[in-house]
Amino acid sequence: MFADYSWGELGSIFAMQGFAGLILFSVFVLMALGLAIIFGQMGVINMAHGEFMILGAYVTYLMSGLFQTWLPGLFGIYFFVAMALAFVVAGALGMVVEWALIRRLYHRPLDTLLATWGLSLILQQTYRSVFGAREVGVTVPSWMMGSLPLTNMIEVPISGLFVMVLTIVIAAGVYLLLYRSQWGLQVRAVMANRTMAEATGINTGRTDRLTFGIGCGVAGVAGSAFTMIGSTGPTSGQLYIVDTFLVVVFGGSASLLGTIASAFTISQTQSFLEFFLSGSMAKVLTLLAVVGVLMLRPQGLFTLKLRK
Amino acid sequence: MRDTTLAASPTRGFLTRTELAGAAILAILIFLVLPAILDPFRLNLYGKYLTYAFVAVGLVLCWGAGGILSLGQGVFFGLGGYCMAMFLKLEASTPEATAIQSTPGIPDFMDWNQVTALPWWWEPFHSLTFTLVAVVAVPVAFAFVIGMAMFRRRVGGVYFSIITQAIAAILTILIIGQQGYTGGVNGITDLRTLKGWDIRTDDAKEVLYLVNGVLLFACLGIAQFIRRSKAGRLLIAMRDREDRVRFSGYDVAAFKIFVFCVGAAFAAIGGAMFTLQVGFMSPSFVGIVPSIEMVIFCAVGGRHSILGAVWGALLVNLAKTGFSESFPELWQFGLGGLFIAVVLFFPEGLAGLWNRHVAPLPARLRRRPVPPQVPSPAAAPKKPMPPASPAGTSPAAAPAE
Amino acid sequence: MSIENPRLILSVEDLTVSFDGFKAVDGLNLYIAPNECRVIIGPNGAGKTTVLDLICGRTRATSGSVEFKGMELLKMREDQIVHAGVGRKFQTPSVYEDLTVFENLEISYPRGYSVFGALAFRRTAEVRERIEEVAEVIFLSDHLDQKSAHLSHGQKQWLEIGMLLIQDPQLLMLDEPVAGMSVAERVKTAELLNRIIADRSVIVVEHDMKFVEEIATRVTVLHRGKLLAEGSMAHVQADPDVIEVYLGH
Amino acid sequence: MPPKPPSPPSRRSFLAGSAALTAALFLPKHLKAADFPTATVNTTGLAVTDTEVTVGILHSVTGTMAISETGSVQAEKLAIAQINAQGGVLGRQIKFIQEDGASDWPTFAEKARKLLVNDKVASVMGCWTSASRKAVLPVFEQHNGMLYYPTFYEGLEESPNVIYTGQEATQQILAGLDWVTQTKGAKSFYLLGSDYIWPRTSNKIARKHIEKLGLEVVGEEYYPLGHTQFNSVINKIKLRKPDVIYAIVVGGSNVAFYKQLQAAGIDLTREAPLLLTISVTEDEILGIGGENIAGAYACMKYFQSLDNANNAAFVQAFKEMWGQDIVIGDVTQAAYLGPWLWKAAVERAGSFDIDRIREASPGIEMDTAPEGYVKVHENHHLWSKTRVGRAMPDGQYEVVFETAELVEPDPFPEGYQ
Repeated sequence: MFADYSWGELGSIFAMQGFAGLILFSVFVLMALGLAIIFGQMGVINMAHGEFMILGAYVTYLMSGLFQTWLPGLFGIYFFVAMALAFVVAGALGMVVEWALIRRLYHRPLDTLLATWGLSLILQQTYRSVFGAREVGVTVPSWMMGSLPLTNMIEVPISGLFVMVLTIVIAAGVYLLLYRSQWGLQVRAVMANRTMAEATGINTGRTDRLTFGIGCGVAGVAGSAFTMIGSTGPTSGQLYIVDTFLVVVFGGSASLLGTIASAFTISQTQSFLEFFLSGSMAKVLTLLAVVGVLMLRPQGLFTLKLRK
Repeated sequence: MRDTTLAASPTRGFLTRTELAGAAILAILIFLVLPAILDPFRLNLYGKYLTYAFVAVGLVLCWGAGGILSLGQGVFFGLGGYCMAMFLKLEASTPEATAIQSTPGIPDFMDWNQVTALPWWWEPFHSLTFTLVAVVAVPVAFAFVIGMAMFRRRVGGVYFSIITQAIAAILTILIIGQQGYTGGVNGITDLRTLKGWDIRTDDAKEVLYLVNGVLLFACLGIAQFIRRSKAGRLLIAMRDREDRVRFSGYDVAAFKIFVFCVGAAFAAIGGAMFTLQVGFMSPSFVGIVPSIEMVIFCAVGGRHSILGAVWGALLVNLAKTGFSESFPELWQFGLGGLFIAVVLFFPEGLAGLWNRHVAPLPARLRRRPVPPQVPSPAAAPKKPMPPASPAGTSPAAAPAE
Repeated sequence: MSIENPRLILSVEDLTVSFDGFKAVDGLNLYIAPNECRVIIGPNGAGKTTVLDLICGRTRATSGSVEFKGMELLKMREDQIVHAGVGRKFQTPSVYEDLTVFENLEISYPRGYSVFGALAFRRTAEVRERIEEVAEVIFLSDHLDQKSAHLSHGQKQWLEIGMLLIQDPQLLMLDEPVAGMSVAERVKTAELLNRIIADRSVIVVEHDMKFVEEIATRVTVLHRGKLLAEGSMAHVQADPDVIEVYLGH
Repeated sequence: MPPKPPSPPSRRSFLAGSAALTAALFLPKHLKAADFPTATVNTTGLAVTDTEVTVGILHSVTGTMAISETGSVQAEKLAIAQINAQGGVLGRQIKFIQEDGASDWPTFAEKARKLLVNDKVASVMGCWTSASRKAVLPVFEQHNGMLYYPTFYEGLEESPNVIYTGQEATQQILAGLDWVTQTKGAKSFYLLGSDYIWPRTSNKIARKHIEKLGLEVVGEEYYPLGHTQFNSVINKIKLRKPDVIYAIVVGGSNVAFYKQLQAAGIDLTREAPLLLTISVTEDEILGIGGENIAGAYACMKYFQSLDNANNAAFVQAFKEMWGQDIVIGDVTQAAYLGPWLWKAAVERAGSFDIDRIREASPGIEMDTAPEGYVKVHENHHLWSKTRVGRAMPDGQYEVVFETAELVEPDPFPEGYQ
């Protein structure tokens, strides 16, 4: 299939395809980070993860309208305000949900899965009632649209770059929070031994709530960022579920690094296959490969071998 | 609560008195009351609901008893339904009926997709015998492969759930993508006759409804037999203390594979009956959403009660139809709320309520001695829930402490 | 020494397991004779429980060999190891709380191990007799129809021992059988153990030195996954290394 | 209160047999129910009384398809309200029973059965996806109902129990391809679609036509419904350098596709490559954002911006009923035609009986349609004009081309299968 192209063209294509893979990688990481925090640190499967993302997207939608009407001069930077607000709103909702729902179910992981699925249905209908069944169009500041032409073949999408940078920032932030902050220490302590953590005076309830809130907040930021590349509608969140879960599970639950590595593996596989196969078959093969590997290595890619 | 819902005391017969009463009530309802009071349209609707009950009963075995929560039961429901649909479609695609096609004698959707000859794997579905075997055998074989791969490697808990969910997603994409062979997103539609017998008439629907009921009771019988057997007790034992079962000399994986296959077989029978009663099969029953809805039927009925599962399937669907006829927008709230309420407040579902409030009280009081004081906290350290137990070997649905 | 030696029922040789570089058990050799009651002691984290886990297949060894009656256990699945004649009791009482005492014992009855065997399993008079017999031994005759969740801690421990007993293993491994028991329960447990170890080999992990003295034929002391000392109780107690390890803590 | 409706359709055909009422040519028609005794206009036990007739509306109000089907429901309700304001059908007010298909095909079948068997509705306006139509089709054929189906679709169907008010694939595709080759000089095409029957069938027809024209298809590709990452295919498009991207992406994928296309530096307004779609109506642009798709061409039969008196009245009435911000797409307009075409058929037949309506339907003309003059073909599809619109940043299309004549519907096109 390459016979028709010059070496220069091929080089450009591979560069662009590599970049497409990197964008997909960033998208996966951004999707999965929030879930990885919640699943990895708390063992909770949050089926409403996609809906928290969409909450962030709707916040962004509202902000874009607000800025257009009241602060058109600042429209260029509204996106940052929207992302911060998305974090706060999704995080706050997450903490409410943790308080009302999740904390009663820590010893029943499969039940949290069902309860959060119920939550996702309720959230979807809420979005539908509030914002209507149709997708809403989020206006993105013009500087974030378009692309940077590197050569006459290679063009780098600015939204893609933005997502990549954001991914790095958020991943670094989460890393610092988890491994360098007091909160992170508490989270890890609670995860390692709840009773001991309680005994040493850690308020495990508060830690859980904060963890869940931060996970949901990160989901909100991801949703906010995805308004640049995807749709915002009541059921858009569902588009992300399977991919997100697979990334987290494939990475091995307890490790942030694992999530990132797994997002990288899956995104590159998919991106590579997409280039040679039809999109549908690429998707099927990627998912099959992931499921296959998980069957061979159920603990995921990166997990410490622990004494049981 | 669970004292009352789990096998009351196996030293008694095949059914306890309560279970017998429950089964009798259900049988009267399904075989006498409903056919008597409902018009053919409503009866057909109940027949459709009851096909989901097959899945729910299978889930009681897998999830309630075995602690294996499959979020991919739609896969087996769909495979069973597709096998049936393939047979019916071939019968409906006689060369005479399809004379306007460029290739008469093959299903219409193949013709639209430039498939010019029947694919080899469709050929055997000309035979009803083969089809009936395949309805059960194909899904069971698939479940066996999945089970072998996962339970042998001790994948359990949420990992298993997520992987089954992914499998459901994969199969949906595959069926939709291969539309020349599967009918794509539209599914296999316009099914007419079974060996010349028109399945669309009111009479046929009534007969199919009754056949469905009989099969359902057969599955209930099998499920009860399994639960009553040592294998059933082993499943409960496994859910709570998998390691202990292993060190009592049992091959835990084999039992899990077995019960997963049984669940798949039930779901497949339900799927085949669905195809017969509804008249088509499409990928929208294979995917994530229907699969998880099937779990809620089981949860609402009571995850430990096979009769409860039937009630759950019936009532949730009834509510769905009723709700969506009167307040379509509220239905999603209702369904979502139901998920949460069942999990938070009625983990034993309808069966739990029945057992607590309806089942004879004195019998319960007799069987509830005061638990002696547990002396040492040190010997039973309250372990933090190992969320990420690497291979997910922790008892999956460890019930409330 | 090796499997040919008929006087050994279990030979553990050069057994090592490492968790991400940390060697929980390191080059351990252990030989058990028929009808011997071996007690493994050692400070916390010495690898005592891990040794039991390795023998019964719960944890996969990194290297070494475990031979039981001429069979290499490291290559076998847990249930196969049980069928070979190795029984294991866990540290925390591990019984099926949702089932009655009778059912708990019945599940351990050594028949109907396969899926279809279990489906076809019938509660014959023979089974019933055997269960009642064992229940007698473990002081639970009056509790047969009771859910095991309602037993006391000590009773659960006995029930678990009973579940092993009904399997009739040739090698019985007990992990802290008297931990968390009241004084009265402990006396009864010691009596029970003394009765059941008579005609089989036993490996016991225990902290309670008084109890160890009562039952041990030989004592093995582990420290940081390695063998520190081995011999009679008196011999071990006099060993300077052992004193160092215990007092050093 | 709905505004003054457009004058009723198919006047001529009806009045041909009703000499008494020449004055009605100039007034909204007020047929008296008394002139049409229920016993004679309803011989099959439909839900028709002396004052009322009941029809069904069957669309998804919940689930993923609710996004698309809302507009159709609104249009159908508007048409019914207008017809009622004019005096109804044969002097009877139209009552409707709305059922939710919930984006679930068996639910559609179940609800269709309920409407036909329990409610005995005189006709059903409904369905959107092909899958839902395929699911209800046997029900309509078995119980002899009449479905007015609004969506442009893949064709390959011609049921006596369905009137297809949207375009079938050849109507929508061929004219657009001819236009793009003739006026834009396109030589090579990249076909892209969501992975299901409509895009695949449509692309198949497009490919045959392109090849007949002696031009080249340089790629054809399908992505699963709901797919959100299109960077790889965009790279392939850049590599193959087609003149035209022929896109039939639907739903949430649409939004992702156009946003990413633009982000990858493909400015559609430069028309290199040019993008031609048959799946993006004004409704979809709401979600995509006008600025993301500006410059793309869409080929269908109706655009909200269509400049004629019928359409102006329709758009105004629609906005008064459903809000000023609302947009109207091709399918919405086609859904609006359903109740009117049914009314015309009933009045032409002088009966609500399905068999009579079926006989009366072919040949019905409607010159009050917002899209302009349409006519029902023998094959139950509509003769209609095909138009090409250019997407503007404000989310509307500017009509740049319109076929001179009505295009004949051809659901089983020879040579394209």
